[in-house]
Amino acid sequence: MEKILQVKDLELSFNTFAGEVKAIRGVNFDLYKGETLAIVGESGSGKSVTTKSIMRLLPEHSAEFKNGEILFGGRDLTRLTDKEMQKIRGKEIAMIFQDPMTSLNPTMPIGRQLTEPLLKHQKISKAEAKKVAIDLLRLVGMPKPELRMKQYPHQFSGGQRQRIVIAISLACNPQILIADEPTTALDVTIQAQILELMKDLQKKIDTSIIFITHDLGVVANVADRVAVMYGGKIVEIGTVDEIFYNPQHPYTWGLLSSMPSLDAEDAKLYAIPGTPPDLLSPPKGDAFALRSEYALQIDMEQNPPFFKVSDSHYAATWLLHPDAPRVEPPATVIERMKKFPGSRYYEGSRV
Amino acid sequence: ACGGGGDSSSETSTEKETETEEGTTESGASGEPDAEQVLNLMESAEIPSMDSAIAEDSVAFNILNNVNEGLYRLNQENIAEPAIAEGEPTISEDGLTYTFKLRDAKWDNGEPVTAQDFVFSWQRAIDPATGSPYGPYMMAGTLKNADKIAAGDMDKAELGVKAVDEKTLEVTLERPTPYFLSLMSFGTFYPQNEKFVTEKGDAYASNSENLLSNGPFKLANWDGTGLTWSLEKNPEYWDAETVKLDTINVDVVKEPATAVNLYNSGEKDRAGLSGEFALQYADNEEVVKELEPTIFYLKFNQERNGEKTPLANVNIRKAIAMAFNKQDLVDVVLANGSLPANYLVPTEFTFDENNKDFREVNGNEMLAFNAEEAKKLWAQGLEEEGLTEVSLELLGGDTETAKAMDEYMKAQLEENLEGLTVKLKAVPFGVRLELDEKQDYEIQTSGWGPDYQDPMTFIDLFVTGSSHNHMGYSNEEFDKLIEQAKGELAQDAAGRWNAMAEAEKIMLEEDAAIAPIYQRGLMSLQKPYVHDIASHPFGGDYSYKWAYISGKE
Amino acid sequence: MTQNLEKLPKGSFERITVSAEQAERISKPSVSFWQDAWYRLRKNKGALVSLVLFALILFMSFLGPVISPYEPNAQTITHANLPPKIPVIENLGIFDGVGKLGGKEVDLYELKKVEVNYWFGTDGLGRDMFSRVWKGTQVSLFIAFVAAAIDMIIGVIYGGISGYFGGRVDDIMQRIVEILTGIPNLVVVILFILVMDPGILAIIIALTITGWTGMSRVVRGQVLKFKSQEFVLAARTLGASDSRIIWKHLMPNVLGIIIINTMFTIPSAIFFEAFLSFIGLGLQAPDASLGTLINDGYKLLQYQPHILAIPAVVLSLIMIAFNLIGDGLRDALDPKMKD
Amino acid sequence: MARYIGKRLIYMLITLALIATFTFFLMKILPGSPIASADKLSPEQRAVVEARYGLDKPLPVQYFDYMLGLAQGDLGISINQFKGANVTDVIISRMGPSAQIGFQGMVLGTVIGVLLGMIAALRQNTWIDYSSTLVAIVGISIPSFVFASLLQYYFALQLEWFPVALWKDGFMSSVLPSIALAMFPLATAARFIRTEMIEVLGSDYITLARAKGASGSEIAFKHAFRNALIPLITVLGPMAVGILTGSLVVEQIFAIPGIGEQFVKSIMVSDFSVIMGTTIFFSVFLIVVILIVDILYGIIDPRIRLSGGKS
Amino acid sequence: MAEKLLEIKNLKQHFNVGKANEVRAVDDISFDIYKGETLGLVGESGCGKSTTGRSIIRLYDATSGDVFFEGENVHGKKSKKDLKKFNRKMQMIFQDPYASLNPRMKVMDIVAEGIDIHGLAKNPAERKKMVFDLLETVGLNKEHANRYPHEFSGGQRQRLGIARALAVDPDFIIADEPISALDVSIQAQVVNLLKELQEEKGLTYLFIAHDLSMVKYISDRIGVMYFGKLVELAPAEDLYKNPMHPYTQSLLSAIPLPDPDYERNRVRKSYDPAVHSYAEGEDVQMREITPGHFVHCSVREFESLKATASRV
Ligand SMILES: Nc1ncnc2c1ncn2[C@@H]1O[C@H](COP(=O)(O)OP(=O)(O)OP(=O)(O)O)[C@@H](O)[C@H]1O
Ligand SMILES: Nc1ncnc2c1ncn2[C@@H]1O[C@H](COP(=O)(O)OP(=O)(O)OP(=O)(O)O)[C@@H](O)[C@H]1O
Ligand SMILES: [Mg+2]
Ligand SMILES: [Mg+2]
Repeated sequence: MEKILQVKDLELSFNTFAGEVKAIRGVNFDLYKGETLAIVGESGSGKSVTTKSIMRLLPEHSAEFKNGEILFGGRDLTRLTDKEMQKIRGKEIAMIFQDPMTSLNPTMPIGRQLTEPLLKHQKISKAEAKKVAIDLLRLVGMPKPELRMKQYPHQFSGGQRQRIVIAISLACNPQILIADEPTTALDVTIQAQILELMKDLQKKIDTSIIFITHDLGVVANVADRVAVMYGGKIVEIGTVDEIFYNPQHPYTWGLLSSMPSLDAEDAKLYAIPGTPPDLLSPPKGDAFALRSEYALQIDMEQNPPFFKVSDSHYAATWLLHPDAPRVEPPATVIERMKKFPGSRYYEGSRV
Repeated sequence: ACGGGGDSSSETSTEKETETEEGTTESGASGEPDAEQVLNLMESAEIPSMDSAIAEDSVAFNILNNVNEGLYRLNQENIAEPAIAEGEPTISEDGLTYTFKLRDAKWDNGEPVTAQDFVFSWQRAIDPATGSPYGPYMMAGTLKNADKIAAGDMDKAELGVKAVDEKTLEVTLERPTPYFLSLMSFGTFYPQNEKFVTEKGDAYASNSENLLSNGPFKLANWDGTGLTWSLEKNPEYWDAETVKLDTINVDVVKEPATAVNLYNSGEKDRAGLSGEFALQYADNEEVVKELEPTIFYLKFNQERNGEKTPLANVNIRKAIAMAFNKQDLVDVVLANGSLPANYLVPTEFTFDENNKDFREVNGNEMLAFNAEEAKKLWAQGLEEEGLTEVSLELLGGDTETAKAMDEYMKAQLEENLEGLTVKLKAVPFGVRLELDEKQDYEIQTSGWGPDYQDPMTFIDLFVTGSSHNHMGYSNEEFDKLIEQAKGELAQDAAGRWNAMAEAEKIMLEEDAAIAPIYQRGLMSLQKPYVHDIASHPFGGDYSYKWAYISGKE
Repeated sequence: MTQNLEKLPKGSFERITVSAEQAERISKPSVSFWQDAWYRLRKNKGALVSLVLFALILFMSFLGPVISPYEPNAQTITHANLPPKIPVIENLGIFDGVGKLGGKEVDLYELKKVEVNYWFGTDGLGRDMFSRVWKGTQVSLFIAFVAAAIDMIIGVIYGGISGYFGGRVDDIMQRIVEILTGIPNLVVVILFILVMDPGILAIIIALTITGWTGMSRVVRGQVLKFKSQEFVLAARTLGASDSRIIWKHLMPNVLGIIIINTMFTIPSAIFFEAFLSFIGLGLQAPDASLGTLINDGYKLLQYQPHILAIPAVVLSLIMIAFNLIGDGLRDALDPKMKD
Repeated sequence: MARYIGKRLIYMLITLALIATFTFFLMKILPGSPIASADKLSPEQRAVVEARYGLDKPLPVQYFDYMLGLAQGDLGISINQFKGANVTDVIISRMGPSAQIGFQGMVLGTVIGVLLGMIAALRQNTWIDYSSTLVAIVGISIPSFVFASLLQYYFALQLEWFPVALWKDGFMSSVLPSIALAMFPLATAARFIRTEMIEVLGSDYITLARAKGASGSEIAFKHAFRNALIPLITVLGPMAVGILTGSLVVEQIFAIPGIGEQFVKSIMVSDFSVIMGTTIFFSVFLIVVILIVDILYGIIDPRIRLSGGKS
Repeated sequence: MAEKLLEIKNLKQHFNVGKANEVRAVDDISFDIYKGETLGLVGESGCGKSTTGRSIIRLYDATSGDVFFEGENVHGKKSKKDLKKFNRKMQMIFQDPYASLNPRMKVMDIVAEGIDIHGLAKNPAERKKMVFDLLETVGLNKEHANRYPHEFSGGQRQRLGIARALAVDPDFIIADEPISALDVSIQAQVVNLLKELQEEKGLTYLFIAHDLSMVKYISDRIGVMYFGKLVELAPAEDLYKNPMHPYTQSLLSAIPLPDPDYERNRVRKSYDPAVHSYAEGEDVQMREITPGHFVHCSVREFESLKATASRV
């Protein structure tokens, strides 16, 4: 499969009055054409910053690239000028944000907001842009799109607004669509509609999607591959089945087992104790160790490298080191692993 | 200067736009008049009214003096000369009836100025329905029946003025008035064209369109409320050939600093200088100085809210009157050519038949500054009153100069009189008048300019019950002398003169009813090409009839 | 994606147990809201400098009149209108006693045979500008502080009641405020000054007569915002009384904005006082405020600039200081509650 | 919308009636006599003059008469400043110059202030930001009379670019006064817009606009500006009042026949009906400005437009 | 589980009554809560869940209807003392862990607020000890008492909120979306804690949320709300296995589960209120279809539901 984007050893800090916030501390991943890569992880783990740094949307005066590169079409995005970046944004890489209520300019009719990227990136007339915009609105399932072009954001419901935002992001058929928690602010029923819409559209225009969320249910629904972030790093990455049915990192375990499943019995939920790491002075070894009941001595001293689980599956935990003791994942995780052929708990065919 | 009446502020100095030393003066070498005869002046306030019956302020009286003319007019030497009157009037034996012959003068609409115009105007001024403030003031006690008409007890037709025919005016007085003729140059006594006034109704005198002029100039470009107007030569004026100026442009500039800037930029030909500026320009060759017959003094209120104040004690009054250095005041604080005053009737104002200044009778030493003497009197006064400490309020004007002076007074008095605390209270003019009327103050800085050319305009202010004497001062002897001067001595010039002098002496030296401070001087910047602006001690401040521009190019 | 399996020391792979205690640990030192705000304020250079500057001015306003050999109101009439002269500094060509007289530059001290030095010069009555400026600063600050304090008290109470009780009470109270703001406060201030005996008290009352409406609006807005916040609801469900909610929950949260608002009231009060002096309704002589001093001085701009310049500079410094402190506080007290 | 404006108009009338009442009675306790030569008149003569201006009637009657006149648009006549002139005429004749310099000052100040504020926000925490903030603060730190005097001295007297004072040279005469007046709105607008812009620039829709590939200037002008402007509109009212305050000073210094300096004069000479008329005029002005601002608010912000005004 | 702790009868809560923008946030709902159970309340955003909770605890004065707590009418007029007593028995945990703690108070004072109001501690030392105990109960420690809310993570804050509610030793707690604003990885902390406390202290909960999987996990019975109305009320298992109201069915079908296989096959049902095609004036109300399983339906629907239910 064709790699369309490569993020290599990305490190990024914010200079704030309290000191240097090391928001990203070495992130590596590739994005393939046409796939959906979900990034999950707890709040503050660096999901948004990672994607915003791809778009170079971070505040210039405080955000600073420390290391690494972001390769897109042979170019390192971290080194492009603003002008060059403007040509990529919206045209080749587009983005959707979490909150549909605030993502649209309240004082501009949505028609203009829709045609803006078209006029900017494609040499077409205003009338044509308008036509395209109406088509886009129709595409995202907006009834009577012609009439609605002149309306303002406040005249739309949350779900409708998010559709508009999606329409904007798709205007120029981008190669990459970054969706930063596009459904977190929405109701489950509307969320389901939006997710379906996105999947449909992806099929139609064959873009690659980076989909950020905390919600593992959503991940299970949309993702081809999943990256799990913790404390400014990707701690585990793999296909959706590998992550859900054969997770290796204790944090992933924690995540999976803290979700009750609808059919599971009333077992006690697994709770990840404690608080996220302080990125102003990140812990020396494994950032998760302090909250992990599987912590090893070495976690306190040394950062775990990525251990390969399969060709597509890597996890950064010392537990995968050959010398590491064998630990029992939480019960709910074992339950999951039972369904995965490559796992040591595999119990036969999956449903 | 009478216009501002009791305005104690020397700030009004800026109101006077032109100036020369007393009377007319040459500033710079006089030569042939230029082709362009335009004078650019400033005023410090708007024109409240151009109706001579209503006018009560210096701006209006000044303009009236230049656009209208009464029976008499002050000449360049400040002597009242027949103007609309043709020659001197005939005066009856008892000095009560004056008969004037009028010359062939015209209003600027071409109609003749008639005796009836005077009758109409004077009756209108005294008619209560008109609400004229100055009419009753000037006429009551002088013109026959004026008091009663003003009080509404008699019809205005009974006023002692009558048109014998078109050109003959007969005036009957209440009692002989030696200075009567000089009154005739005062704005309130100017004629008004009845037809015109009635025709215009309420609109009369509300802007330059609704005015008739019979004087050297016509008022133009005045919209009634604006800050700008001009005077244009009146071709219908009987003495038009004397008038050289074609146009006088006047703008109201209330900021003294702006006025000076306008002068310096060449925009304006004259600018008044108040204290701070006076000092800076003292040596400037374009400065013209003049001494006004306006006197400033402290009024001592002897009775406030029905209770005696410490000022009821004569020694205390004297002490205060002698406890401040007037020389320093005029030199440093005022710095505008004012003179320290140890008198009430100004110097260089009134003269007897032998041209001797009234001032020479009593001299300039009454209540002069004497810290030692003041201390003694103060101690004595305090002892008599059984006091050790006194706190007095000094009520004053709210203009810059007035405030500076009051601050100076406070410092001086407190320094020289032990146990005295002076509290300053600066209020706008209107407020001060009200407090004065209610006799609700202790000491007040006050000023007075003459309404006619006679010592009486100053001296009778302080008779018992006078509307200016809201200070509880009463001295029978003083009152009697004034009564005599106005009555039995009216025809006896020398006796009258002495009576007035005696009264002044009693009031100041014996009673220290007031404490004279200074006689106001005026300093202005005037371009050297401006000539012959006449300045007057009362009525309108200036006459431009004789003024001209020479050497401006 | 590296996978270096170098040999690691034995024991590296011992399992350790992390106590719950440790997991819940908060490593950062505990800071209260105010400590945090102070910390942020300290980081704001402009505000910090302003704070120091203001402290200095305040200090001088008390010390100045004391260290000067001359009383603020004492007149030495023969020493009138002297330009500033400060020993040592005079050698630099400034503050050297040279002033304009009749358009020429002369050493006025020599001319007038003055032996002593006036650091800020003298005014037209020979009063020492140094002690007058500082005394005036004191008076101006006093007026401003008292006016601001009164504004604050009335505004907080009014806005608090209106916001907290809401409904009809709020409706009526807001209509009243609306009417008050419908009167140009310039007019009200002037009229009140005229009605009362002139002086500091009159100025303060006039300034506060409508001045509090701004504060009341801000407080009302904040109270409205906070009173429906969940922590207030929580207190209600616990049975907290109105007074407890107001004093323990609302006030501490509104305090920040009250302080900020007050910081901006102070300079506007100082300013208004100066403006009143201009139209002649300022302080009664011989007391001086920065406003009256500037008003006395601005006419002499061209001749004796020191009479204007010094109080104007002090006034501007106070204004700048308060504005910057206000800005700084606004940032420091920004209720964005993130750490 | 029409209903909303109608409601506001009724409020306005009530407010005005209350203001008129308030001023009327304030005027009655005001010290001072409107008759300039009062010290020359005997009490009887004074009474006659006062009767002419209706000052002798009982207070309730005077009040009733005044309010009745007011309802018919009659503000009475001037007693002192322009004897016998209609107060309405006085105000009308003085409004023009005030309006001109006020408007010019407001526009100039707002435009420059907005630009300054925007530049400061776009270059946040750079020297550009600091200097524009400083300009703004200095702008509100110097009393307008000092500032006006400085302008007059340097630009008129020294450089001779503009007339020193007086209302004679049309537009040229209005330049310096307008600049002097512009300082307050300039400073207010600059500070306000800066804060607002910073806030707006941090909002999601701006990030989205950037994600669309919009350039810096497009973001600033197309997206951020309008939104930053909305809150500025609410301070336009107070700003207009600032102009009002300033104009009185500036008019006096530049000798402009405006309503502000006329007002001060009327106070100084206790010309009651003029003080009152001008107060009411100012109030009407202020109330109308506030109303316009609110309507403008609705026009600029589509969120408010359809809900028919702020609640 | 038979004992009724709380009875809600025909509760209505309308806002801005009589104005153009009238909102019927809660429109005539009735249900009971039994001692010791957890009743879950779900529904889409804005359907009136919070309003229901707040009306029950008297944060709003109900427009009409009654709430009986242990047989006493909560909304009837009460003396201050009675109210205080009531306040001790019923408590609330709020949704927003950031807005629900006063940022200007120390944890000590926040947790002790109920203790102070009700005078539960005799002296400062006892107060302190009580706070320490409460902190321990919710898995925090003594050191936290001297800190300010902003120093805590979301999960910790929510536990502080619980500690505050527990301070007055209530019988009944309304938890208004206590986990919605939390990160998934710490939601479990709070849910576990609530469960533990219930076991220990025999608490009764009204648990409001829109995340159905958590609700199902914690609740014994679940009520589903739609536009101010309760549309279905049933034991948790029953509701999930056998949702009867079309809205419930749609809601359930929309929940994504962390199971890729399941997700690949999930079919979403959408809900259109028009399917009911209620006639004008038709008597629509809660009707018990199977024991304990109520559905908001018309007589017609009732019959057909009943028929289907019996077939199963
Ligand atoms: N502009 C900024 N200045 C300083 N720190 C920042 C900034 N933006 C983000 N951070 C910090 O970087 C870290 C990562 O933030 P990020 O927004 O990527 O988290 P996230 O994983 O997207 O979380 P969430 O799920 O809450 O959106 C956080 O600690 C955050 O505080
Ligand atoms: N104080 C109030 N005034 C007016 N309307 C209100 C008020 N409180 C709530 N509402 C309205 O009542 C309806 C129900 O609100 P409620 O907060 O109960 O919903 P919810 O189900 O809790 O939603 P969410 O899941 O978003 O918390 C909403 O439409 C809301 O806008
Ligand atoms: Mg994020
Ligand atoms: Mg809710």
